[in-house]
Amino acid sequence: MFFHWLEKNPFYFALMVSIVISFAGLLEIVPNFASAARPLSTTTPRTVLELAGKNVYIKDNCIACHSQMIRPFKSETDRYGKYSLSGEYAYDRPFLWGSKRTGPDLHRVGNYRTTDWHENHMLNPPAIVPGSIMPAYKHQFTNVADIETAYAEAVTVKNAFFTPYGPEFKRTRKAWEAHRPKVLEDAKKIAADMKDEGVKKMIANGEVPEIVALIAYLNSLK
Amino acid sequence: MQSNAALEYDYTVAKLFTYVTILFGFLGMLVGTILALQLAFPELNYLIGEYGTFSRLRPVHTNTVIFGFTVSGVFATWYYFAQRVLKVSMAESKFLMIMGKAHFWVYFIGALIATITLVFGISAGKEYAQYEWWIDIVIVIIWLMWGVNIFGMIGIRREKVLYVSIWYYLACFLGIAMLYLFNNASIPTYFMTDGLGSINHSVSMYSGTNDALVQWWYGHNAVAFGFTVPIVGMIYYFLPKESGQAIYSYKLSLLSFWGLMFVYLWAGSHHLLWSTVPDWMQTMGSAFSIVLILPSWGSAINMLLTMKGEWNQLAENPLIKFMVIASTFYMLSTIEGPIQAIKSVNAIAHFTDWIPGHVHDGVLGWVVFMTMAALFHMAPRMWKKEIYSKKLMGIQFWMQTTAVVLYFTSMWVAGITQGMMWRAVDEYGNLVYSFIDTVTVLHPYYVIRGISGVLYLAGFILFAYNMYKTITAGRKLTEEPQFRTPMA
Amino acid sequence: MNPIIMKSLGFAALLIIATLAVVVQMDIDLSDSVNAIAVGGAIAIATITSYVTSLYISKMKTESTTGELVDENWDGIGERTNELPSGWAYIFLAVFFWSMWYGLIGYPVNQYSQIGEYNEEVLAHKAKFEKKFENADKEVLQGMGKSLYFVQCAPCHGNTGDGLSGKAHDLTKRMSKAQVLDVINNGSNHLGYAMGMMPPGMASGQDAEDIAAYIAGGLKGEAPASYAACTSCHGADSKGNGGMAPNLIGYDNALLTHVLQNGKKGIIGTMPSFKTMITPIQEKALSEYLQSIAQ
Amino acid sequence: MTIHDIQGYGMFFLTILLTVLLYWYILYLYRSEKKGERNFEKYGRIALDDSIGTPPVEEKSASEEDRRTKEQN
Repeated sequence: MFFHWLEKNPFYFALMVSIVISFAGLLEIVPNFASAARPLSTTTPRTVLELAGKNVYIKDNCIACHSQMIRPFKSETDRYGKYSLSGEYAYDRPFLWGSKRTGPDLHRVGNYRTTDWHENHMLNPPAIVPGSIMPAYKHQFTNVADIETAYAEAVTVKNAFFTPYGPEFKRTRKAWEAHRPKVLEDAKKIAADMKDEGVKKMIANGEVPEIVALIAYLNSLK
Repeated sequence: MQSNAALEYDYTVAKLFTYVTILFGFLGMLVGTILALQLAFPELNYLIGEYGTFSRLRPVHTNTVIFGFTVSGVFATWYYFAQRVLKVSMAESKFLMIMGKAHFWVYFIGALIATITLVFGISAGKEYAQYEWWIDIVIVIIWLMWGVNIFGMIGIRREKVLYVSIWYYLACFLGIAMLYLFNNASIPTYFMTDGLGSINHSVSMYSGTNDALVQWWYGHNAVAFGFTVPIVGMIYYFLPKESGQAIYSYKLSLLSFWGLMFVYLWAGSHHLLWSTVPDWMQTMGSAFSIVLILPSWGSAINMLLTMKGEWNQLAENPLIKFMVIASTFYMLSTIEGPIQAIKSVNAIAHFTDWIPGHVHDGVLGWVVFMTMAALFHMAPRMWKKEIYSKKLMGIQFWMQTTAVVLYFTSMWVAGITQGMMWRAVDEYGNLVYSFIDTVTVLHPYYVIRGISGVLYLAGFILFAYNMYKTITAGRKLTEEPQFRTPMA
Repeated sequence: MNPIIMKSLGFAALLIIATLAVVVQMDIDLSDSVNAIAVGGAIAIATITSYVTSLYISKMKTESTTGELVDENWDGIGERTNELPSGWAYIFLAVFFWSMWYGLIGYPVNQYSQIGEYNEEVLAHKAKFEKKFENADKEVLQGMGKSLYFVQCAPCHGNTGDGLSGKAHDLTKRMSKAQVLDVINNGSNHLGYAMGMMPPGMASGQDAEDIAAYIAGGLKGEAPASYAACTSCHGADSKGNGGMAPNLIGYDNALLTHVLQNGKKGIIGTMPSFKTMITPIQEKALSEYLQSIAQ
Repeated sequence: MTIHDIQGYGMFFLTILLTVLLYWYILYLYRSEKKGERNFEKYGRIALDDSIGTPPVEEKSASEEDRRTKEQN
């Protein structure tokens, strides 16, 4: 009998278990792959500075408390703006939807918060939002953001997944050196709206503090 | 065939894994308790600079509990009971013995390094899959080493029929292997360029909605194949063995197994309800989550019925108490999950503290209770010593049970409150509460959870102490106890 | 019923009462079907789990081991044949039908759309509220504005509107001296007024100081001579020349609308545009409320 | 026919197939026990009689011989 034989032959038993458990995944995930990866016509890939900010977001694990997924309920669209669309995430690797809102959703935070607000808030959240339980992230004002890795990421997704970055994104160090001033330029624009002297000094030295990259990223969430 | 006379089961590897189970259990719960207290008292975020914030510590907590405590508990019990139900000793194969020891050391050192990377914020950014690409490779190697042992042991077994616990452990092995590989597929950026940037960094193979689907297909089933399947396997061995009662219905256990295998994987998309994944997929995830009650409760009822008419044992043996209450929490957790997966309930429950509450009555009440009971059961047989103190075990039982009840009740109320406050509309049709209102209102519940964390951690320290004293100062046993674990 | 089941149901009841107590205290609307179903789900979890687990646990106490012994004796130990527990079989049926209902009728897989449902929700909301407040009077608008303010504005401007000691614009006053000076020196970005952008350097030195002090003081007393430069655009009464330029004394509807629509950038920092977040009626309400808190 | 249609049909039939298999399995469990071919409940003893000295519930090597003799017949 089929089942009897299955139970006594560990190899075929393992094979059967694998078939049964991969079944749902195959049917649910695979066919939708191509259509879900399509960006909206307005979606653009992030700049290198924003990517660096995304990596700060991951490093300090903002996802532990903040979601980036506005569900289609009136209560959420009133609070956070238009509900999220699949295409808006097409360039997000990894996705950062989060699963817990200890703090508010951030998917469109760029629409209703600005650089100076973030600067004040990251230095001391309860001073801006009384009762806030968010910790301060002072170290982001002194840590240097890794923009080189962010550039490497842009080149990688361009070559591996055809993310539309321009022709100047090449895998060589020379290309990176050529692109670097552009990143610093973006950083300078963000820092111009900030008050922290240390941040301005670092930018002048050709370094991008984590907070500048992070704010660039948060401002790009729209 | 060899003669059985001189042969004995060899618990060397099981012992090693028992030590690290206790170590990682303590660390994971310590960090967890700190996290709980940080939410109630935010000043605690600044104990060790940037490395001590809630956000940085949270993956340390989750990964230490999942990949540290639970997985080493699974390994420890595997190296113990697999020999016994396959009726073959590790000592019979030099190869398996060496592989077993190597498995332990690679695992232990790998786990330590992995934890350190998380503290430094080296993270791939996906929940429960934060480890960067090179740690993933080490994890795959560790997993394969375990696989070698599983199939090696099965290959040289004397018992023809694979006991149902072996089924569950096999499924754990296969399931995690498949899910982990697919979900962690990523490209290291360093090698895609001329050595630009950090060697640690990688980008996910999937993007956006696809990444979310793969991630929660993984995340949900990491719960399935890490927190459910092997623990069910555990209780199917340890409860009958400890009580001397054969499983109430062996057939039901086989049925539940295939049911679990078939249904569990569908349910992953219930983590993505109301998101941008297609509607039909959400509905499927939701519907299958409800069907999932069946195999889960099948196992749990089977366990409770195994103890039918055995009230004496329940009253007198704290180990039986641990296992019965673990089954109870398993039942709670496996009906709570499906109900939270109903779309309307999920609209309230998702993103709130009701979800961590649900997770913790599963993990604290089911996984940790069952693992501790298993280790208590194993200790006298591995070290040939009596359990040091029955009284301590009793105290620990009540402390931890109280802690779990406090945890899930406080998070239950907190979650429902917050979920409803987010939706609340005033007489003008506008939102009533600003976000911060919905945070400050939770303070008392966060304090209760902090207390429950301290209580649970204290109970775990009692457990560790009891184990330590058993190993070092327990009364010597002359022969292996047949069923009930002897304790002083 | 036996004491174990009683105790356990008692616990479930306690949990449910605690939940309901909080819900009532928060003034939650249980006629919202989502809220009602969630509470129903919570009650179901608590009662079903308590009842079923205590039922089985009490079986350990009250029943003896039953089941027929299997004919053959296996290795000296008798075996019992136990059938599948009937309760489990009933759930089997119930859950099966539930999931069929869920996938075919509740949320039919081939036609249900959450965005469609959202659109309906928005329409229903509009029908219920927007019509009702279309021609609301001042008092109602103020009330509405107040509740809106706490959700949308307070995160930056503070609960009292004081701007959190200089971190955002202080809404209880019109402008501080520093703010006025900044505008005079740097001009003002485009708020969308018909008058257009205000150029930098309309006044300088002591003149600018005087103007700033005068405006920050609420335009009380005699205006400095240099203030004439301002009235040409902002009107003789400084109230914005009939909506052509910003009002310098107080917050009127035009000013609020322009700021909410276009955002604002000044010495303190940047305020983003809220045009996607706020409806016209809400704008009116906010303006009424702000006028009530500004002195 | 779009990929979604294929997916829909595929899911429908595969789900039915697996459900049928699961029920067939239940049937098999009961039928083979009723006919006396196998006694599943005795496998529950594996956990209880697990000392290395006690004989296995079903000896592995014996069963292989069993099968070989069956094949010869």
